[in-house]
Amino acid sequence: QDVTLTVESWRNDDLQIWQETIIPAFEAANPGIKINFAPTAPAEYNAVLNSKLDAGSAGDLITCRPFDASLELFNKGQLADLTDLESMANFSDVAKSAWQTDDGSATFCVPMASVIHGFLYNKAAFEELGLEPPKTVDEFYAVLDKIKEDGTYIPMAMGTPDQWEAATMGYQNIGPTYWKGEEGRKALIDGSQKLTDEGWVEPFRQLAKWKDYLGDGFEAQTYPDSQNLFTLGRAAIYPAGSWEIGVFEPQIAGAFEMGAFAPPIVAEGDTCYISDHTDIGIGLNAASQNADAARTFLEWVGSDEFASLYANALPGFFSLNSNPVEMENAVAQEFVSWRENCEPTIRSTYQILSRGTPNLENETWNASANVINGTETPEAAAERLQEGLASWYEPQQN
Amino acid sequence: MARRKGFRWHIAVFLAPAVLVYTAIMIIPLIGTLNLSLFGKGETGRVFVGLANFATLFGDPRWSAAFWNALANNAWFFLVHMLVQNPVGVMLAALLSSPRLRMAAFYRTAIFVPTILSFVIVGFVWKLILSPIWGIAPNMLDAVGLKSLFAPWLGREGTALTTLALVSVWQFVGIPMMLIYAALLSIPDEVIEAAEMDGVTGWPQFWKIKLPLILPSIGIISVLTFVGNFNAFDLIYVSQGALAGPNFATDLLGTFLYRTFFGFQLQLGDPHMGATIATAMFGIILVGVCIYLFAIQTRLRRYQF
Amino acid sequence: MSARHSLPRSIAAHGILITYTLIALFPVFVIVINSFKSRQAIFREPLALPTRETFDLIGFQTVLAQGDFFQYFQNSMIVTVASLFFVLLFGAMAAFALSEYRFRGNSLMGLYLALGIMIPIRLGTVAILQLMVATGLVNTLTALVLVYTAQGLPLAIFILSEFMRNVSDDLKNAGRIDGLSEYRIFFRLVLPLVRPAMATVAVFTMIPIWNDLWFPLILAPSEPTKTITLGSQVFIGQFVTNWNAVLAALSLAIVPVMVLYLIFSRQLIRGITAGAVK
Amino acid sequence: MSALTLSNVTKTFGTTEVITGVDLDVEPGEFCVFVGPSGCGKSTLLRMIAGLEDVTSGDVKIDDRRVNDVAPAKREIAMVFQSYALYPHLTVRDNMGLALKQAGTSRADITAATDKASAMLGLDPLIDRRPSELSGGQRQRVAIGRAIVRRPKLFLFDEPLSNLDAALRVATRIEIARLHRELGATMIYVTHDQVEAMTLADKIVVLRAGRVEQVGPPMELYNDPANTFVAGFIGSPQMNFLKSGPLGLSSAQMGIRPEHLEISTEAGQIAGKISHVEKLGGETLVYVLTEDHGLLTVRLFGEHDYQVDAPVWLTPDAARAFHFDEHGQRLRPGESSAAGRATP
Amino acid sequence: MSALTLSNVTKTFGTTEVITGVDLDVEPGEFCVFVGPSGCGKSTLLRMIAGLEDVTSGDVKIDDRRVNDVAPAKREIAMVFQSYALYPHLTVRDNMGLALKQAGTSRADITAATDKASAMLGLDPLIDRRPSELSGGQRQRVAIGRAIVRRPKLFLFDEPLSNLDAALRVATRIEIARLHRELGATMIYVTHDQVEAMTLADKIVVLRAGRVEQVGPPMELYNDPANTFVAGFIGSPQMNFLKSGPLGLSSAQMGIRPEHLEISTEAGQIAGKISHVEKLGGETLVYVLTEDHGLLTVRLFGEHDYQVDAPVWLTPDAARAFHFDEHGQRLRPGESSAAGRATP
Ligand SMILES: Nc1ncnc2c1ncn2[C@@H]1O[C@H](COP(=O)(O)OP(=O)(O)OP(=O)(O)O)[C@@H](O)[C@H]1O
Ligand SMILES: Nc1ncnc2c1ncn2[C@@H]1O[C@H](COP(=O)(O)OP(=O)(O)OP(=O)(O)O)[C@@H](O)[C@H]1O
Ligand SMILES: [Mg+2]
Ligand SMILES: [Mg+2]
Repeated sequence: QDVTLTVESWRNDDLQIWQETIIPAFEAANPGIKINFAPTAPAEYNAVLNSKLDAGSAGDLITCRPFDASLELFNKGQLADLTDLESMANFSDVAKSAWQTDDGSATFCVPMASVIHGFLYNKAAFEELGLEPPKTVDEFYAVLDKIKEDGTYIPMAMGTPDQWEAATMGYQNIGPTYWKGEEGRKALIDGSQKLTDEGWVEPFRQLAKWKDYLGDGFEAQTYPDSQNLFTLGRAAIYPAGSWEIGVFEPQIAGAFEMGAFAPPIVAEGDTCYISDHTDIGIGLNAASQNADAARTFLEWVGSDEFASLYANALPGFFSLNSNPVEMENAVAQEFVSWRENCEPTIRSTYQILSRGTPNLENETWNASANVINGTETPEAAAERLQEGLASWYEPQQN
Repeated sequence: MARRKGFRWHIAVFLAPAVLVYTAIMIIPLIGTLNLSLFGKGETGRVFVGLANFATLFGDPRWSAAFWNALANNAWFFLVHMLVQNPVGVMLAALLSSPRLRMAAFYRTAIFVPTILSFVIVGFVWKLILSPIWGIAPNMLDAVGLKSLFAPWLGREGTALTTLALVSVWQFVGIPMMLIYAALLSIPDEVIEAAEMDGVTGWPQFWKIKLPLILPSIGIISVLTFVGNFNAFDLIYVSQGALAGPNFATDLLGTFLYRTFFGFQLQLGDPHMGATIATAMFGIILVGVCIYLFAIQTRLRRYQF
Repeated sequence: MSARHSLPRSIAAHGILITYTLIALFPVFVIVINSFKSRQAIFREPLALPTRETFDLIGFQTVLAQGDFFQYFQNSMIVTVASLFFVLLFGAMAAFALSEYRFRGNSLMGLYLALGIMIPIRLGTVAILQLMVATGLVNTLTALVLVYTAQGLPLAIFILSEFMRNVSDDLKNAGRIDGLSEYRIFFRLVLPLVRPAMATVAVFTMIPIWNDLWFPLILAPSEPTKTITLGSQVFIGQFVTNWNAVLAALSLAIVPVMVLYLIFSRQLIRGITAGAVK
Repeated sequence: MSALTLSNVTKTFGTTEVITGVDLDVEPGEFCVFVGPSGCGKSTLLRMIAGLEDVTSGDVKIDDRRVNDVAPAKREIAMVFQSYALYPHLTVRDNMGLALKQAGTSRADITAATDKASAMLGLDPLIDRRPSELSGGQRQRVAIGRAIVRRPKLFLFDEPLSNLDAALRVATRIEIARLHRELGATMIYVTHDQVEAMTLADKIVVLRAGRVEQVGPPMELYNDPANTFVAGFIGSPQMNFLKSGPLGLSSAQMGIRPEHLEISTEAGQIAGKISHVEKLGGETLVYVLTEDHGLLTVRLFGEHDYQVDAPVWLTPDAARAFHFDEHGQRLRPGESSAAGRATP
Repeated sequence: MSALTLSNVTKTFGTTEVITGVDLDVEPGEFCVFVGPSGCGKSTLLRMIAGLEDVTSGDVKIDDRRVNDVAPAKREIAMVFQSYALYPHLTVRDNMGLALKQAGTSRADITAATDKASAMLGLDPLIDRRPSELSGGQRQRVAIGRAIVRRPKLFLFDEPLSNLDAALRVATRIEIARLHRELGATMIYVTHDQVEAMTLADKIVVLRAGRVEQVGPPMELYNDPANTFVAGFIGSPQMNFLKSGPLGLSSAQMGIRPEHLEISTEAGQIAGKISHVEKLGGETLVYVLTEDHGLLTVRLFGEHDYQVDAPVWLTPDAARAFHFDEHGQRLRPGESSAAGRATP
């Protein structure tokens, strides 16, 4: 008797890859277990998943958002403890941290992938204008100024109405350089730094400067608009996450070559920091009737085979498996290569700090967009975030 | 109608199916949910907190600021509908109902088409039209030399809400139109003919004869608009996201509620505060509807034709 | 031309109506032309008609390749039509009781039945889902029909009872004297006479049902019970939305609603010409 | 046993008392006609009998059973409404057949019954039309058809013939009389038409302002009215009321019907001047303006030529005069009530 | 000049031809009455004159101006609808005053005009009610009031008195006649009432099935009908039609009015048996069943007693008989048209 496992996911984008690559590979190796990948539109995923779990109609396998969203499910007893899964050994503690209890005693999702922030650029445009990818902040602005002067290209493709672009691809992209990655993030968590400290305000100041380099009407430029501006060759630089690689390549369809550069450092010789953010894991519905089969599948997800399949099918989603994965995509290789000499960190707001209301992550979206729009000064925005955080987060209350 | 002794079974029979389905599938679940507003999250699950959640909502400056912001936006959203959607709907219906208007069916159908569209499409197409980048609107303004009038309306705090309200008007104007149209058609021909003989034609005819006769329908439309607007959510959600940007300028009670109840991005859903907001919204709407039901509806005269 | 029609007035009327029709249809036109264009072309020149280079059926191809859209159509259709039937039937019955009889608690009952339009039913999702799990209705169309019936009732009752108040008492009385039971009076006299209102309510009820994403997602997401709107959502991704496919799917999805709408609106006209006499 | 009994029935709309205590007894099989000025409450009374209007106080009994709280459908009545109240969405045939269909009558019987009614009322060519496609008179006929098709115990007619032309009116009137005889049904009939009232009624009820003024067989009301109101109301053209003073009578007023005033160009009791003349074909009405009594009407059989403004003299037929006191109540000298009766 | 001219006017509803070519000329100030059986097209014709119904073909001219395409409001007419068509949301006063208000008449003038009309129609106590609170007759009066308040050039009345009681009917009829004289307005009037038609009309138009059968002054139609239809339609009770054969006449049919049939219990020309007797007070109708001619009506002045089923003999007054050919057309022997005229 075959068992069918249903996978809940927000990754509509991956439907084809699952159907064509991942599921056949698993089913071939594990006869008797069928997989049904049932993605939901991402915006609704959390709400739908929670409702289904509460009512008891959710699928067997649950794609895990990082940190609190999943932790909450685990605490409610809706995600099973996977600490004893053999393949957990394949992941570093950092990789697992996104799906662990705060004390690290229990792990409840198998890490699948992380994403890295940086900047994509249009190589053809750079060549045309005789530009080199910038290393330092000064160079970065110099390049932007040149592009702007020339006028052929929009210097940078980004809009503010979706807000998360500004926060994720702006603030979280360049920020670690200023708050010194993990060091700053941990300090914030233990209360020894405040959001009004220089390291946290400076990224906002930088963002405020970006305003001049964005396209006309960026206030109403949506995320797809930005993507299109870049892929259609109208913008030269695109503040990005690595996930865009797989999205952009077919869209550019060879019209120009894409390059990537890491977030610029303040001065030559500084340590570079990158956001290498744990993004996707997969866990087991505690109420699943097919727990054994599901565990079999989860073991496989933790395997090298899966890591390689997934990372290559989805360039830009980097495996968290400790065993390095061979990647074919050049731009993806570029991103991953930063891991070698830069300090990685995860997005500052994700762990613990977004547990209360107001929610620091959402506030940061809003603040980043406001700062770029010029409707709020960096200092005021930082002040507001700090106040909001301190209103519920004890370590920040003294 | 004669008063009749005994239990009138047919009333029960007429009411039963609706009341049963509605109670079982709508009221009980909703009461269960609204009930959550009296509870909070404790160490061991749910604890009774009385009205503490309401105290938070109205007392905590963060919560209350967000709430009042949403409420004020909502009021404006409603006002735009009342001032634009309903008059336009009534006007269109009045035009459509003029006797022997050719192509009336075509107009009626065409004007109703936006109402049929899903929010996803409406959000997409208007963002596309108003986009400063791909801009149909800027190009069209450019064509008539008015490019300078263009602004990224959806992205500016001052204009985003009004723009969306107008998009919503565009989408839903078919509803008042249809209701008024049905009401206008039920006015007997002879009464209209008598008015024509009396020299009451055109606009005066509309004001003096038709409008008083369709007033109850206009009342209904107003209350439906009110309820619909104070529950509005989807259009904002698909076009501006759950954070209702820019800077919450388009936040309505509905988006505020959704965000709180179901959570958004890293924000976890908080059913208790969500239910609290829902209860507050429900209270606001209930007050509005009661005003209509008990103060206005009973005063509107209805005429049997 | 006739006595009751002045040329300038009808020109003005047509002028206004045509203007508004253009406003109403222009965005729809944009959708339709763009659903036949390649992705680049959509964004490069959204207003242009598809040309030889930009013409692209990729959206429709994707849609048809990505699932059994015929099945989705069918599901949507079944759910919509069945819900509509129950909403109209139960709603009209309750509206009749409220508008025709004076009984104790009439206004309260009216208010109770109107509560539903004041709270978004989504809030009751978990309880509804639990109910459906308990009764084994998850992943059946029945679950959707039940929910939509409950959801549509308050509005239907609200509007219909208003219209039913306009039905001449003499007429109902004539029926009573003819020995018609209250049920017959409702089915044979009142229902036919409020047909325009029924058609209007049908249209209002139908649209949110057809376009709803939430309950299909929660109650019946399985492949055999997917609705067309849910099916279209597959193309809305996290970082990229396949607008070609979304536009194509949703454009296709408009067609059946349009047809339903046209049917009801015909009905509306017929209902009217047959009605309204002293 | 009574087919219908009203005991002190009243009706109030808001604060307006429309029916102020009506008592009435209708025998089974009787044809009872309500007459009275417009707005006096005839329709309201009929609607109360039908159960369509609440009875404010008093009792309505049908077949000796109190029906105040019985539903109209349970009263076994048929009614023709003044506003017709046709079912706008049904054809003429279905309008007529609905009640029978409801009663479970077989298809064939329904068709037979509706065919018969439609033939009788001249509705055959219209049988498949809807009410909106009918003329006023045609609608009225359908309403009549709908009532008679059912043959219930009690018929209520509210001005059923007011929109019909003379010929059809006579025909339908005769048909209703026949129906009445054949079915032995009790009928309550509201009309403004003197001829209908006089010819159809077994009993006429004269109403004024929600009150019964007099009840009796037509010729009794005609020949023996209780007061000026009834005297003036029954008989057309209206009775002439003369001031008694100038005539040297002891009563306050004298009533004399237009046909009992003799007109002469030479001499007579009352001098006057012709005001105008109405020629109706078979009869002629002469209006004479007199100094003492105002305008008096004279009714002459046949066609007559009179010059307007010509002086004339009128002589009332004293034997046929009615006398009233100052409150309008009839003064009856002995058995004088038979005085107005003529022999062939 | 003509106040109203219809030239070959036709009207078709769908495929039904309802008015089949009507020609008519109405002089300014004339009172023109339309009569005809129910459904013959009277209301339709009136509505076409008013501009409420499109003219399928032909011309409608008011004051010699072709108005086929002129809006009703521009035709300067007032109309009383058969179904009243009151504004349900306005009080009686406002119903009557709306047209004046629309025309910009001053408040005081409006009040004066409505007060006058309401006094005339006995509507004073009802002036602030709405139509739904009025009786049928009261509504009809409001509709009349609404028309006369405006005093337009052309009045159209569609059975304006059908729901009024006899007294009010006479009063309103006289009031309309006075209005007609005073205003010199042209009036077109539809009625089923013989008395109204005969007394009000300067000219009667007899319609049958959408066609004009005869036009003329009332007494002309009465005394000189063109055919059996008009002869039967004008005059009530209807003319008796006798088969000529048994009477030994050369025509196909002979018509004799009920008042010109002599009845005798002893002897006469036609033997028959009394079928029933209707006593109307001032007159008596005797229905006699004859073997050769079916049921004949005899009209007698005054009150008479006859035994039902008694054998009687009838004798037509030959001088007053009408003769018709087999198509129902009148056969006029020389100037015999005056034969029916009696002298006082
Ligand atoms: N809308 C319509 N469609 C079809 N036939 C119609 C329509 N209106 C009227 N008729 C028909 O036209 C004919 C004339 O109608 P009209 O109302 O003019 O009659 P009328 O002479 O006024 O009769 P009445 O005296 O009964 O009021 C009738 O036979 C009627 O059935
Ligand atoms: N709903 C109501 N509210 C207030 N008054 C009313 C209402 N209905 C009727 N009336 C009044 O009651 C009185 C009697 O009305 P009813 O209809 O019985 O008169 P009617 O005798 O039938 O008159 P008609 O001969 O004119 O039809 C009238 O004066 C009328 O104005
Ligand atoms: Mg009445
Ligand atoms: Mg008519």
